[in-house]
Amino acid sequence: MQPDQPSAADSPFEVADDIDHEALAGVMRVVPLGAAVLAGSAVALLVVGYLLVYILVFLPRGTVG
Amino acid sequence: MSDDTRHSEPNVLDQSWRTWSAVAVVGIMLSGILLGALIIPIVQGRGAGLDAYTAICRALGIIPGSPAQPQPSDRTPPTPVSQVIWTPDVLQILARADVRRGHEKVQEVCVSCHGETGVSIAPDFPHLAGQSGAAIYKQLYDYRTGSRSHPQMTDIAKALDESVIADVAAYYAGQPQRNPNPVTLAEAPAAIVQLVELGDPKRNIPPCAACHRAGSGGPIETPVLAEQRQEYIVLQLKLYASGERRNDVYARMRTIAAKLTPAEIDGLAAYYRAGFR
Amino acid sequence: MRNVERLCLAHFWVAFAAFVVAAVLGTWQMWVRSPLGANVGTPGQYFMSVTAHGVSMAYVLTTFFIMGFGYFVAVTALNRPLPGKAWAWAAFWIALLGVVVTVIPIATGQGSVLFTFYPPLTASAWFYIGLVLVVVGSWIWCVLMIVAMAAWKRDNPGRPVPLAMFATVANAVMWLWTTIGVAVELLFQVIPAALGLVQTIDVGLARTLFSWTLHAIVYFWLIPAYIAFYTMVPRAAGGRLYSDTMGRLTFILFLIYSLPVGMHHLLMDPEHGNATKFIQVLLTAFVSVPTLLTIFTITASLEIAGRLRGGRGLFGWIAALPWDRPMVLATGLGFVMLGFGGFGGLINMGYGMNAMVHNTAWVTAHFHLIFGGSVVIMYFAIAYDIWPRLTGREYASLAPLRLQLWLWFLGMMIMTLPWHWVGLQGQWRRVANFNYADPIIAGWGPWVIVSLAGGAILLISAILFAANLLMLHRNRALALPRPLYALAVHPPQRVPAALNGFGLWNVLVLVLMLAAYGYPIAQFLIEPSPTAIVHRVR
Amino acid sequence: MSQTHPEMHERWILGTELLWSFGVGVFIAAALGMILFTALTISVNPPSNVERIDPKVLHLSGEFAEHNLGTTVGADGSVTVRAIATQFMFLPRCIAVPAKRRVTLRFASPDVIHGLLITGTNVNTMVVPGYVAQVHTEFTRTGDLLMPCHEYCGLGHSEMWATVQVLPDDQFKPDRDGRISCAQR
Repeated sequence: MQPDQPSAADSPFEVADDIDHEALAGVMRVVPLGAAVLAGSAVALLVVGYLLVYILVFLPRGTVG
Repeated sequence: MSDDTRHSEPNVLDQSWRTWSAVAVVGIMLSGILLGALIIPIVQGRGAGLDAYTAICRALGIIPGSPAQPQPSDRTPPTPVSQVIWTPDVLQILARADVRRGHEKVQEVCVSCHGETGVSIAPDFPHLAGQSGAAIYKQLYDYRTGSRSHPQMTDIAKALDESVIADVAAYYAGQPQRNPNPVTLAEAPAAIVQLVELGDPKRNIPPCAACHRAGSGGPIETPVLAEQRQEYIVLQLKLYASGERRNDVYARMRTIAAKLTPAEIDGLAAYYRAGFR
Repeated sequence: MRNVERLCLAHFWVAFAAFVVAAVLGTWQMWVRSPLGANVGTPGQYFMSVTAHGVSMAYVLTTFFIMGFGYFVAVTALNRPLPGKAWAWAAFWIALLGVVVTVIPIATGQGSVLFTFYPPLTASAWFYIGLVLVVVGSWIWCVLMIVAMAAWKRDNPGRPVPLAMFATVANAVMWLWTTIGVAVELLFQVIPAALGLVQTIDVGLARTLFSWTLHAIVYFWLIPAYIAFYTMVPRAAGGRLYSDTMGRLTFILFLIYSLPVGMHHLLMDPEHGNATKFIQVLLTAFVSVPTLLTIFTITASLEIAGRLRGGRGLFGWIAALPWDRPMVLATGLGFVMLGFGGFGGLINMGYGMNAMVHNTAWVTAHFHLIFGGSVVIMYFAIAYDIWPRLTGREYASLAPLRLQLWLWFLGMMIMTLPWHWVGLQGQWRRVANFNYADPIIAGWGPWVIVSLAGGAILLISAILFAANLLMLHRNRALALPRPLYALAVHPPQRVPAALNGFGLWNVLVLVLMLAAYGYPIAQFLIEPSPTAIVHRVR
Repeated sequence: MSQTHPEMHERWILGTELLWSFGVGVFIAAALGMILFTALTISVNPPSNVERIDPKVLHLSGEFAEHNLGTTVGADGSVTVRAIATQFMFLPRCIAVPAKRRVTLRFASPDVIHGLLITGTNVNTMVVPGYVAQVHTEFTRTGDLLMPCHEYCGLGHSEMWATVQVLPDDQFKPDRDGRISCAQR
């Protein structure tokens, strides 16, 4: 590759990937469910953890102001 | 592509982005201000018996105090330990001191005990060669105000007029020290080196070097200890330990000296007498 | 590749050299403060090391990596030569000169004020002048990125800017905004004091100006990792990016909400009242939105890849993912650390709850997990992914790369989880030697040793990382460079101007900064705080 | 959702993202809600007291002069602790406080930035030269606690700590003029 000559491998638009359109459409019928459950439960865990630490660890140490 | 997106011109699509994002951002900011600057202070102020205006001013930091608690009052007369205050103009006086004028006053007053070049003639008179100018300035000032007393020094310091103190301090600060190469000095006992470099966490003693080594960023008035007379250091540490000498601000040295054992006091005095920095 | 390989490699090697040195220092510090290294090293050496560790990791590794990666993205994503390459080299040499000028005072003990410098403690002027040079170099990089995108948009009217470049320019714009704070503090307060022109300093104003920079700078470091999440991970996993629009929105939200929240570092400071502290805590809550959007969007993208590779059922796609590829493995490990680190951050920003953890090992654990963990592991993954392009060589095997990533993950978890526990018990920060005889501190001893073990693993991983990259230079030639950037499920044909540029968002940032920082800074101009005498560290 | 309507498909994707954003909104509301609730009901705040004091003449002033430091109990029963954070020690080095009673702690620094926390409690503040740092709290457990300086203040930073004795009510006996210091154990 000489310099200053764009290579086919670089431009994002021309680089099609080998994903078959039908397979993608099939997958897209289900997709965000798994992600939503996984990410959702992780985030819910964070919030519950935050509230538990706030009530069980922070407040018993005495008010602050 | 279905119809509606192809017909929605970019600027129409764009307009909705502009309005919605501006509304959201400004809305979140206003709710923050409303809650933080108004609702919380007022509700808390009511609990602490403060009117809304006072509570809001306290929350904004315009007047001291917490919006949720009464502010303690205080009526204690000032009885300071040392009158010396390090203000920019005091530091300017020290920086622009006239060494020649200082030298004349030294020859007239100080040379009989502290020597021409700051090497004292007797064991319990301190060497002043290469001492920190700020340290000499503070001690002379403390003698004048009575924060520190000494049979001869109190009268001498009172006799000096204000402007020449900085010059005397600058003259002695300029006198050279031996600065021996630490490698050539005799081996100092490990316990003493430990005290100087690491201090003693168990007895809450900070390292001596944390303040007394040049450039440690410690208090301004910290004296240089290197090549000081051994007997003088021992005497001063004992005076601090007994509380007889009280002109150290916030009892820094009184607290530390009280914790040192006599063996450590002698060891430290010998360590610095040898010329370690 | 337009011959920017040398430019990118130069930046990366400076970044990773500083990284390995800092990793060694970090492990030495863990040893010195543990019961095993009770009487090792003096406070002078320890705080010199802490300063060097902080400056290398937070200013050198990050700035040089971000600049190098920015040039790479500008060339490959925009598919055109880099405008002003001479300026890019000038910026590199200025920044490198800055690093040298900063390291000299640190090494001679005249810079032991730590990387977050605590006026009135004042280091040698050269320490600060060096850092200013590094920032000036990064400013030149920012201008180059903005010019590159503008040039591309001129040549491609109406087409959406590639997401990777859009995010890089968002990072550059945010960096220009946030460096105003530290630049004003250094040029008008700290450097005059260090040069001896003034004897006093307004500490309240200095801390408030530094807080202006202190939070957005961590997002300056973090955005390259998110660029990898959005534009490289879906391709590496063999899937598509779930939503390109959400990607643009995430980087815009980072630009807007990372700037007006810096005062959550000053919640325990006496120079501000509760009103401004609460406003910035509320805004800080919104700075978690882009991260939470990213977690969902990238997990969905990985789900697409996993299902395309035959993953079945609710979570079958997880096992089906190509975990043997470094980029995918790093993302998984990075998300776990992001979870723990994010939880730590959630507690830190708890308004009153900050009193429980401020300046304890809990905070140290938070930023080691998020920056040291998920961001730096993505720096590794990005480096591994683009090194073949830069050097024209191919990896013999991906095993050592995966081993390095796993070691970094394990080391970081082992080091930081105990810190949460002892942090809650009150272990405070930046201690050269603990008094393990004290009953409260004695209980921490074993946990500090566990953290030391984690530190040792991290050191091994850091050295292995440098080795992996070095060995690549001698492998066989690269056949065909793998395509790098991911395609979205629906590649955007046309994007509203608001999602293709930063005019609107700069206006909103100005509004937010005036509302959030206007009063806190104005109060010092109306009534300056009583000045404190400068304490010089020489 | 057959693939003949990809555009509706994209709108559907943005719909899921909107749903997720709604979840994020609930997440933020929960976090801020707890903060707001405790702030409004039991006044839980970070320390808030913007009170300027000149660090250069601190040791001359009445309130923070050396003899006035320590714990004092006012006529109205209010307990106030005054302490100095200076390079490399706190004065007083041991602070006596009552358990389960409101205590106001006031700190000032004559030189550089310090900071302090009391282990196991919510007392935590920076001590910035130029300002009086004030924290109101209640100590819920008795015993000896550690009060280290947790902000880098120089080479002696690691050795800068004090002790706090939280005394039960029957042992918390102020003398005639309302002052009390640590019991020597």
